[in-house]
Formats: sequence, C-alpha cells, structure tokens
Amino acid sequence: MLSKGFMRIVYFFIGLIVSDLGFAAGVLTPKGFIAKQQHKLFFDTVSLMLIVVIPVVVMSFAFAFEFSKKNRRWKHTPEWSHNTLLEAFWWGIPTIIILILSIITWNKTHELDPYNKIAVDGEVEVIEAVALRWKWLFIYPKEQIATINEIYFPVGKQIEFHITADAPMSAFDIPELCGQIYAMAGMRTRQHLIADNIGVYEGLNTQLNGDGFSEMHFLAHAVTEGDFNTWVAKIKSKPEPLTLANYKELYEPTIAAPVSYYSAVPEGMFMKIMMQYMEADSWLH
Amino acid sequence: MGGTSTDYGYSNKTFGVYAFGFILCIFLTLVPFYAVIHSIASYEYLAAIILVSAVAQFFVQIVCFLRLNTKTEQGKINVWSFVFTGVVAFVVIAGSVWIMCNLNYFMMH
Amino acid sequence: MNSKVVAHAHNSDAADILGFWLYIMTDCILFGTLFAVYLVLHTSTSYGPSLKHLIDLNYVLGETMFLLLSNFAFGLAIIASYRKKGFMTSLMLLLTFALGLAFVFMEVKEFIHLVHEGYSWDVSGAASAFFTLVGTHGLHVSLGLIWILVVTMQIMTMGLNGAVTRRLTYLGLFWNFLDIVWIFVFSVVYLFGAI
Amino acid sequence: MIEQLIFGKLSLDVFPKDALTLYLGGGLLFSGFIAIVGSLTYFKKWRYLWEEWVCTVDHKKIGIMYIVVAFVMFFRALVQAMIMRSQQAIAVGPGHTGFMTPELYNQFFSEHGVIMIFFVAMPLIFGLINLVLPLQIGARDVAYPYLNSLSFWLTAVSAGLIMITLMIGNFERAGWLAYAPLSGLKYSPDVGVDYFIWILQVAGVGSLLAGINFIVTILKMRCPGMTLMKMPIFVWASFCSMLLVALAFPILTVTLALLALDRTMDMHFFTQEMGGNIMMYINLIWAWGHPEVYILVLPVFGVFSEIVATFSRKRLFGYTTMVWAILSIGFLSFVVWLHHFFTMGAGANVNAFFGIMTMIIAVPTGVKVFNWLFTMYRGDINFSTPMLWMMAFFSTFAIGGATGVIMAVPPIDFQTHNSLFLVAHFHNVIIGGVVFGFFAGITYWFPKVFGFVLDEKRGKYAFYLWVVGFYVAFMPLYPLGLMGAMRRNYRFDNLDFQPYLIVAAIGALLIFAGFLCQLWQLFYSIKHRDRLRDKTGDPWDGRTLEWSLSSPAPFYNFAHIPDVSKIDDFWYKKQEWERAGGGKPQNTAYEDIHMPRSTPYGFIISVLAGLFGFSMVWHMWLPAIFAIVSIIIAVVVKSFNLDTDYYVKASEVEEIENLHFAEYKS
Repeated sequence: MLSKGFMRIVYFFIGLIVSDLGFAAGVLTPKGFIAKQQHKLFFDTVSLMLIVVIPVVVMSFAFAFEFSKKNRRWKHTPEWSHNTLLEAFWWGIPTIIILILSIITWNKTHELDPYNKIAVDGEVEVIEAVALRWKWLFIYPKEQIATINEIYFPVGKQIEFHITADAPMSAFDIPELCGQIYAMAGMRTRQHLIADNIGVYEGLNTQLNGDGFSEMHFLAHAVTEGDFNTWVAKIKSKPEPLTLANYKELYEPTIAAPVSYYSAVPEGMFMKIMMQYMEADSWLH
Repeated sequence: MGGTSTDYGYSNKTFGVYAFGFILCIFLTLVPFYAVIHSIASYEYLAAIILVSAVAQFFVQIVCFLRLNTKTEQGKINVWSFVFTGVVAFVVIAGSVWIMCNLNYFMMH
Repeated sequence: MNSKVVAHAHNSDAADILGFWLYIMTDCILFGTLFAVYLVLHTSTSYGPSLKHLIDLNYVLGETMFLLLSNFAFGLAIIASYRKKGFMTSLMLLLTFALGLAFVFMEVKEFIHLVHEGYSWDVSGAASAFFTLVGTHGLHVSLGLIWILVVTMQIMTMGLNGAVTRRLTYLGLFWNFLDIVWIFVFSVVYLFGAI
Repeated sequence: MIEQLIFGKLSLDVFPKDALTLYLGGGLLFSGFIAIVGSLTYFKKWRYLWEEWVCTVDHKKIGIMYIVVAFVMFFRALVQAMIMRSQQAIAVGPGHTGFMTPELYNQFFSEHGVIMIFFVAMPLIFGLINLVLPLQIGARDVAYPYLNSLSFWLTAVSAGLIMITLMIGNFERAGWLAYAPLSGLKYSPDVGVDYFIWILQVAGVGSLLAGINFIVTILKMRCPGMTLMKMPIFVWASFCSMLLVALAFPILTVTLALLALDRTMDMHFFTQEMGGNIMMYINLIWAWGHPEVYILVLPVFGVFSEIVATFSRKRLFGYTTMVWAILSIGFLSFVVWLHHFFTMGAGANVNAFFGIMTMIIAVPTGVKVFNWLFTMYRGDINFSTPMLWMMAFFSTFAIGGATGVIMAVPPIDFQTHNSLFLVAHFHNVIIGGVVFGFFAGITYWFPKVFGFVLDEKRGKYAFYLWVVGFYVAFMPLYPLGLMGAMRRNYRFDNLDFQPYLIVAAIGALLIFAGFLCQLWQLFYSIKHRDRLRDKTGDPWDGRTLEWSLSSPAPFYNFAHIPDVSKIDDFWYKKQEWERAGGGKPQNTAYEDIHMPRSTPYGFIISVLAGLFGFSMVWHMWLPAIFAIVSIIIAVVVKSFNLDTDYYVKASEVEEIENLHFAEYKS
C-alpha cells in the first residue's frame, strides 16, 4: 500500500519534469525574461511544498501499515493524545516554510508585477492590445499600424502591452513569455515582457468571454530588429487603414477571424476605444 | 414567563435610560446636520463631525435602546456575535474599497 | 396545554431570540455589502447628474426624526408590555406604525422627486447604488410596518401571552436595528454626499 | 396586456432546439418524473409521502432527503462531466470540433459547477449535519424544526428549478459564478442568467436559514455537562462552517440581487458603461465564494476527526489545537478572497498581501493533518471503508493543498490561473477533501440512520474505482495546465494535449463506475439488510453520544437526555460498563417526551418561493406578486398557530426502548 501510493506521487512529479523537456508549450518551456523567472519560482515553490507533502504522504502510509489491527508490533496507547513538543513542531515547521515563502512572494510579486518596467536598458516598444469578440486587435502607436490576431516584435527588446477590451472581460496571455492579465472595457492593464529567443509563440485569451472563446488565439513572433522593420514596412504598404468606420465592423462578433493588417491608425485610437466606457457621447459603435 | 423572566441577553428597558438615550440621539443627529447645512467648517472637520457623531449615536442606541451587555451568558453570546459580524463587515467593506481603489489607480495611470 | 408548551425548554425564548439576533447579524452583513457597493460606485458620476445638488438636508432631517421618534414610541410599547398593559402596548405600536409610515411616505416622495429631477436609478452606477441602498432600507422598514400591524392584531386577539411578547421583542430588535442602519445611511449617503 | 403580465416572456418556443439536450436531458427528466409519480400511485404511497416525509420536521428524515437530493444531482453533474471530458478528448487538432457546440459546452460546465457546489456539496453538508449533529450533542431536535423543513424544501425546490432549465428555456453560459459583464443583459440576453440568479437566491435563503438554525442548535441545545470544549470535533467544525454560512451568504444574496437589478431594472452596478464596475462583481462574488470553500470543507475536517479517532480506537490527538485551528481557518477564510483574481490587475502590494494571507491558512490546515496522523500513531487501526476514504484523503488533500499554496504566489498564478492546473487543484481539494469525506461520513453514520451497515466489499470496489479514477482523471490536468491548456475550452488546437485529455476522460469514466458501484452497494445492502443489521447500535465501537442509541435512532432520539462529564463521554461509560461486567444499562424510568408537530408550511412556502423565482425569470409579474403575497400570508397565518407541539407518551417510549434492549441483549 505504501509503495503504490507513494510511487504515484513520484511518477507525477517525474512526469512534470519529463514534460518540462519534451513539450514546446506553456510555462514549462519559458522563452522570455518574465516566464523564466515564473518557471523557476514555480519549481522553487514546489520543492518547498514537498518538504511538507512528502512526510505527510509517507507518514500516512507508514502509520497505516505499522498500526493496523493486524500488525501487533506496537503497544496500543488509547489515551495518548497530547504532546507539546510534537505540536510545537508541526505548528513551527509549516510556519517557517510559509514565512520563507511569504518573503519570496512579497519580493517576487513586486519584481514580476506586470505593471513594472523590467529593469533593463534600452528602448521600450509599446503595443496596444484590444480584446474584441472574438479576436485581438493590436495597435502599434509609434509605427501607426494595426493588426488582427498577429504581432511581431524585436527579440531582446522590452515590450510594453497596454491592454483593454471592447468585449466582455477577457485576458491577455502569452504563456511562454509572460503571464496573463485581464482585459476590461474602460480600463487599461499592462504587461511587460522580453523575448530571449527568436520564435513563434502562442498567445491567447484565457478568460471565458462568450461562444468564440476557444478560438481566440493569436501568434506572437519574436524576430530580429531587421525582420521586424520589414514586417512593419509590409503592413504600411497594405491598402486598408483602420478607421472609425471599419472599427464598427471589427466590433461585431466573429469566430476565428483571420489575420489581417491595417496600414494606418487614427491618432489616439486606443484611448478612444477605452473612453467609450468612461464618457458619455464617445461611442464608436 | 413573559419578557422579564427569560434570559434574552438584553437588559430590560426602563423609561429613564430610554428617554436619556433618545435625547442624546436627537442631539447627535442635529449636530452633524446643523454643521453640514451651515457649512461651519472645512471638509475635513465636517467629515470628522459626521463620523464622530454617527459612531457616538451608534453606541448610544446599542447601549440605551438595544441594551446589549455582557452580564449574562446569553448577553455574552449576543455581544460576541455582534463583534464578530462587525469585524467581518469591516473586512468586506474596507477590503472591497481598498481593492477597488487600488485597481482603479493602476488602470487609470 | 398551550402555555405549557411554550414554557417547555424545547422552543425556549432564549434560543428563539438568539436565532433572531443572528438573523439581524446576517442583515448587518447585507447592509455592509450594500455600503461597500455604494462607497465604490458613488463617485462614478461621469454619466448623469450628481446627487449633491439634489439633496435637501432639512427634508432628510425630517425623515430621520420620524424614524427616531417611532423607535422611541416602540420603546414605550415594550415598557407598557412589561407592565402587562395590552391596550397601551397596542396604542404605542400604532403610534410607531404611524411614524414609520410617515418615514416611508417621505422617502417615496423623495424618490419620486429625484426621478423627476432626472436622477433616476438608470442614469449611472452611482444612482443605482443610491437607490438600492436607501431603497433596501425602506423595504425593510415597510416589512417592519406590516409586522407591526400583525403583532398589534395578535395582542388584540390573543393578549400579551408568551409567544406574542416574544415576537414583540424580536420586532423591537428589528426596528431598532433599522434605526441604527439609518444612522449610517444619513451620515454616509446624505451628509457626506452634501459636503 | 394581461397575458403579458401573466405569461411574461414564456411562450411555446422556449423548449430547447438542441437535440442532445432535448432527448438526453428531457428524456431523463421526463422518464424520472413518470417513474416516480407512477410508482407512488401504484403503491398508494402518496399519503405516506406527504405525512411522513413532506411535512416532517424530524431532523433525521430531513437529513436523508437532503442526501437523496444531493445524489440525484450528483448523477446529473457527473454525466455532464463525462460528456465534457469525452468532447475534449475528441475535439483536439485543427478542424476537430467534436460533438458539442460551444454554446452547449459553456452551458454544461456552468451547470456542472453550479450543481456540484450548490446542489451536491451544500445538501451533503446540511444532510450530514442534520443526521448527526443533534445526536452528537444529546439533543432531541434542532432549535427550529419548522425552519429546518423550510430550509430543506427551499433547497429541493431550487434543485427542481435547475432541472426545469433542461426543458424550459436554458441555463446560463457564463461559468458557474456568471462573471459580469458576460452575464449582463448586453452579452447574455436570454433567460439563462435569470435562472442562475433566482435558483441561487432561493437556495441561498435556504442555506442561510439552515446556518442560523444550526448555530442556535449548537449554542442552546447541548445536553447537560457538554461545555463548548467538550463537544465532538464534528460539532465544532459544523459550528464554524455554519458561522461562515451566516456571515457569507448575505454577500451572495446582495451580489445576485444587484445583478438581477442590472438585468431587469436597467441599473448599472456591473455593466461596463454608465459608471458600472465589473470588477466589483468579481470582488463581491469571491468575498462570498472563498468562505464558501471553507463552508464545504470544514465539516469534512470534522468527519475525519471523528473517523480517525473511532477507527484507531484512540483519543483524537490535540483536541484543543484542532479547535483553534478550525476557528483560525474560519476567520482567515474571510481575508483571502482576492487570490481568485490576482490577474485582474491590482498592484503588487494588494496581490502580495492576499497571497501571503492565503498561505497562512495552510499552517492550521497542516496542523490538522498532523494531528490526524498522530491520532493513528500507536492506534489499533481498523481499515473499514470510512478509514480507507481517510487514507485516500491524506495524499489527495496534501497534493491539493500544496498546489493551492503554489497558486497563492501571484507570479505563478499569472501562469496557472484559468488553466487546467487550476481545475486540477480545486478538484483535488473538493473531491479529495469534501467528496471523500462525505462518502466516509455517510458510510460511517449509515447504520445510525437506517439500522444496517453498508456492505464492505462493494464499498471497497467503489472506493478503489473512485480513487484510481480520481488520479487518472485529474493528474494529467496539472501538466496540461502548465503547458498552456486553458479551462472552459470546448476544443484545442494543440495535438500535444490529446494523450492527456484521453487519459482524463478515462478517469472520468472510472469515477462514474465508482458512483455506480456505490449504487450497487446501496441496493445490495438493502437486499441483505437482515444480515447487515446493526443490533447494538454501536457497530464501530464509537466514542460519541449517537452510538449510545439504537440503530436506527428512534424519532425522539434520546429517551433520557444524557449527562456528560468529559470528551468522548460515551467511550468511557462503555469501559465502566465493561468493568462492571455488563452492557449498556437500561433506565426504565420513562417520561413523556415533548416533540414538534409536523407541518406542511415549509413545503408550501418553498413551492411558492419556487414559483416566485420562476416568475421572475420569465418576467411573469402577476404570478410573482401572487407568490410573494402568498408567502407573506402563509408566514402570518403560521404565526397565529401556537399549537405546534405534542407529547409522546411514556408508554410508547418504553415500548420502543424495550424492543431495542431486547435486540441489544441478544
């Protein structure tokens, strides 16, 4: 009985580590500055937790085996129900673990706060993300372009996302690079990330926002500075700009919208989308 | 076996205490109303006057009208449940306001 | 048989009153939540008019006085019930009822006035929170009024027996509780709203 | 006009157009209905049902009815879980959409969550507390028997309403907590969310009343000598859980009422526009929702405390510590709710504060686990089914608790929130904790209620199927979640997920097989009830007062109200009797016993409340007003009726007790 249950736990954690090597997805294969720290933090916390979990599991099976009715090796002590030292021990040990974990939590929460700029030198590229039903609109304010369900950004450069929604509450997430943060109408949340490797990363909405929820994906391409500029130039040459008129069409719900590009964006489009919910008479749709 | 013999945990109401409480309550209502209607002070002082008289009237009503006390077993249970409820209500109100202010701050700046 | 049944420990007064007190505690949380909502939403007036210029503090003071007086009248009813004066108790209860009714009447009138002025519950989150908080209190008072009538009727038909006296005590707790909630309503909503 | 007022939005095209729901759900519902009505008529049991069950105020019968409702709903939600798992296992890869539409899938997981929490876990708690708690404190009844019946029927009627959603209209599709603004009128214009609101309002009032009832029962109805620190731990745990019910459920009531006002009165609490605040909805629903988690799990801690002591034949280790651990968990559960929305975008201070508060709860919880372990130390452990469930609980709950602490670190939560990792975590604690605990408790106390023990062999089959099924179904979800598989997706593009999802689906099947095995166990035990008969009233060599009674416990519970002097008083009394060389002595000085009279008011008021809820859903204003006025009239009429009690004659008590002692001595 002991071995069976215990091995189950061991297999589970081995499974975690194996999948860490074998699958190209999620926080198990982090490719960015933030996700790498989250990955490390996860396994640090898991090992701290194992300090309690393993003894509990081992003890439960060991005690079950040792003190079962069939096993008469030990004297039955029906009245033994208090031991200050033991109790101090198991108030104390978890308290110490939680204390350590609390300190880690406090520091890491501040360090990895999605509102925080990552402490590295260099320019920051801003991308504005708008959750729509059921697609992502990305606006590059500096480059004055917009895309649906696709982003490119230079690898190694700090990217700052400004996130809002013109839809029910959604959540912005690129698991291999950062984490998730809600996207809400009339509000702006932020997310910072740096991609360490060139690659294509899955981005998605993680918060149920209606029938097209499962199809609300986008691809995030981390590319060289040169490739990024080529990509921007390509979009600049597209015929269609984003206007207030065709934004109305975008607002209409569609499921699995294809990638599309807009060569120009009106000034302050992101704020306009946000302010619809903050001021009277500013509706775009 | 009427109201007087059973332990409700509330002292019996007597006219004297009751009338005294009533006059105090009227006073504690008139003061903040007067202060606000005639704007006798700056915002901070007015706010302090309102809060202090509200809390004072709250205690007057509890002591003089509800007659909560800890003299009996039942009274203790009543007071403890009241205190615990107050703590939870405070946690919910203060927690919500704190969280919401914090969220608004971060999403507007 | 009846008196014996009531006297029995099974449904003792003390247990019953504790249950009712706990119900009031849950009501405290209910109002606490509504206050939390009001405090969070009352600044969201980017839409619609703000309450500040529509508050008539003298009128609110009048409402407050009616409620406080009715509370006092209820106290007199309870004191009369201690002295086993059924008629006096009913009379005081009816006085409580009249004063409470005046309070509800004034509140409804104020609501109508506000809606006429364009401050209806659907103009903004702040207005919704205002009407819901004050309205929930008003609803409680209205239910209390029905209850006062029922208890008065029971005193008249059944006399001041154990069960009725017990219900009078519950009702007293309830009525007093509503007055206590009102302290915070007029302080937080009206007085803070006006400065 | 008048037609509009009576029928509201109700019309003939409210029936579902979806074939799966129509035939499966409607068919099940209809055939179940026909079967029940038919057999009642055939066996002429209508009168019996009405008098003995519908109108009953006996806490044991009410407890049984709670558990029956829970298991019926459990069946429905389990079937839905299996369908959803199959759908996910099939619908992987580009272009594969499986056999469900997203609309139906969204409705399924919303229903699954609502049913499992409100109509399985909550009724199980109230059922078990009803069955056991008055017996454990040596009381003849709960404080308010009539209110108890009302609470039950409110729960039952709202469970009925959620069954009706299968056929009339549809249920909501915004998740089990119906986050605004998705649940607002703008994005959910159909009646689904209204059903959600009114079903939970009716059930919530029932829970609130039951909570108050049990608090008063514990504070006021304990037998002489049983001071607070001599109560069994189950009583303590229930007490704390019920305190949380009384303090948390009003928040739910308000939140749902505000959502209803948004939807029907055009208010702007949780709308995105006009100054509403959607974050406030999430804040409030979790201010209730987190304590709710502890409402569910605390009584189970109590169950395990009883079981581990009984089956180890040892005093519970660290009684005082246990009490303080329960109380501190109860309080802390009110200050952690933000951990459900770390990702909403609060600042680091707020997130870190609530994360740390969450972790602190792990300390008293861990202490309880160690206390249970050391109760087993040098015990004399008998591995009957309840104890097996306990063994499964240790590992499962430890893993679930650990993943909970892991997710309490906000930067980790940014990755795991809303993912299948989260789904695995809360099933780990709710199934491993709450469900296993209730199975243990039900097996343990079954003889006290029905007079015979459940068959061990079939119980063990069910146990192994459940436990293996649980690990097979939920362990794959942890790596899936870390790989970026999110919850509530009706399909995935990533083919890497498929093997895990297939394993999980197999696990769901195993769990369902376990559930069927439990039904088999039940019917087998009923069939062999003579062989399994518990003659002593104390089949497990128990420690608390309920085992001093006959099995099943007589309707008046105690012929003589017991008088206790220490914790586990009955256990020590048994030792005294043994030393004196005899069994349980019979005190033959019987007297009349005062009992509450049955009443139909609880049922009537609940049905009216159900009518009110249904009318509000469909905007049927006249029936709604009729229902609310009728409820007020019913309450007032009831208040004029003072003849609510009667006496059981001493001779009748003597007859029943003699029967028990005759059997006991054989």
